[in-house]
Amino acid sequence: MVPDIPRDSVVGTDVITPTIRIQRENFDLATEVAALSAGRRDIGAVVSFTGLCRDEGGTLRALELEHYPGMAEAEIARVAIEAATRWPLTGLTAIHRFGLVEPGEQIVLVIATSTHRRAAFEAADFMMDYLKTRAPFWKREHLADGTTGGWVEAKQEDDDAALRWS
Amino acid sequence: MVPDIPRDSVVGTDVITPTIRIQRENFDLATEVAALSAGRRDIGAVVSFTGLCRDEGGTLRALELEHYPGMAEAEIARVAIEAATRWPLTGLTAIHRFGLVEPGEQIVLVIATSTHRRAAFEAADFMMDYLKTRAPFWKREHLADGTTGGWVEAKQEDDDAALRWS
Amino acid sequence: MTQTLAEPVQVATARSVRLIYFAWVRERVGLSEEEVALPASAETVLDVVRWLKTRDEGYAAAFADEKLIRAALDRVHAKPGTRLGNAREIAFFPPMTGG
Amino acid sequence: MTQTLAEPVQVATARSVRLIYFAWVRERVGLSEEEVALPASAETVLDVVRWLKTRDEGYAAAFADEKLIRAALDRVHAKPGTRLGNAREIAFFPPMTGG
Repeated sequence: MVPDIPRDSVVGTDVITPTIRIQRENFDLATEVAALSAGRRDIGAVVSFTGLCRDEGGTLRALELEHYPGMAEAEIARVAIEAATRWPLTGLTAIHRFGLVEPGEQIVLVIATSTHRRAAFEAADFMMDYLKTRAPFWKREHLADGTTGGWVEAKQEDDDAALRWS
Repeated sequence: MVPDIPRDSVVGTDVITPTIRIQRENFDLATEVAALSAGRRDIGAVVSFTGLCRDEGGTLRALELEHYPGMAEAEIARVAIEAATRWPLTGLTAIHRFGLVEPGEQIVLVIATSTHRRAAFEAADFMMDYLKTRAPFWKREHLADGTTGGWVEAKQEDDDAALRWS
Repeated sequence: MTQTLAEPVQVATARSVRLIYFAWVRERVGLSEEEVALPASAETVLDVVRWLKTRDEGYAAAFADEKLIRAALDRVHAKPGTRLGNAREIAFFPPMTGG
Repeated sequence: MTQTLAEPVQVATARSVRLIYFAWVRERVGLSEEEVALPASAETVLDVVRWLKTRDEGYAAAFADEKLIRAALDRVHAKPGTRLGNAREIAFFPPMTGG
């Protein structure tokens, strides 16, 4: 019989491989959580962030998400690897949609899993701050009155939030 | 025709009613997220925390969760109302199981939704810190070797984490 | 401030309360709950703890380390110095480990 | 430190690179991407921005507020002062608004 190696000792030394996807299609939170946790017994905490399109008090018909196809996945992967290096994670998933998204629909998903809750919370929070400020995506508003509104402006508060981690 | 009132203006003034459940049965993340967000177009951020039972490197067979039935729901509701007062939330759910839970199974769930991500992250984080230190639950270990281990000791780091919010 | 002449009425009447125990406090006491007549001298949570310790070895073991004892009055967290007031249910338990 | 006698070889050769534009930078320039011969004098990201501004009114409008322009060299974020090196693809865009 080969003795079981406690999983914790493996997790402590190996850096996990994050799952990164840039896609037009919707995604499913439960499916993605299951992909990280099914069959495992060493995970204590799963933190998920789902970003949704808001209707802005009824004025918005849709958001158009433009991205830099060659760079978006590489940049998110870079940030994910940094998160997996800073926190002892057992898994990390980041999915970002592009194209037209309507109010109530999902835009972005981050899931971080760890043995302990603080690592999972902080890694998910960190990922979202960096997705907001460093992932090459741009949002344009399509308004309920049929016109195309302007490009959404970057927020100073997002830059400030990202600075918390440096 | 009655004019639509933009939902944002309602959210800003009303405090939401949190969903609190203390139960022996398992729960389903996707169902609980849908209960908070289905049909709504004013939510920008959904943060979920799921706490799972770990096998502690193969030594643990199950956790036994004892609770104070008369107090657990009331105490979690108190903390949830505080969260809903401190942050502009559109929804808040907290579910905590009792009884015997095996490694890989879910123990606790917190979901916070808001127009903006910082409120959702902070409210979920706050809820978990307070669930750890103020909700009347106690964990006892049942070991893989068939014996009943001791009661899990409270961690100083959990008390410290809860102090971040005061 | 001068003492009022009338003696407080509750001096002679032992109050009846329900005590509830959880986790290792419950195991050491050997009971989940009990109805007791508190001595009139018990005015705070800590007074009740100290009185319980005198009852037998099980109670003495359960409450030996007072810093590890948490309490709730009528299902609301209380501190050692919290006055009992009209509480009908007093619970004692170790630091909580939920979540 | 003394100057080496040999002149750098690239002085006379205009470099050919692909420029890519996104969001309102793309709209104002009127192109998604283009292949251009950079002047040999363009050594940094900011040099390219300033050269592009001289090309026509669309570029001038796109790059008018230099503080709002972000850039990437071969798909990696770059600052105004970052040297072009051997970059084959230079992208210009507004501050990002993903997430």
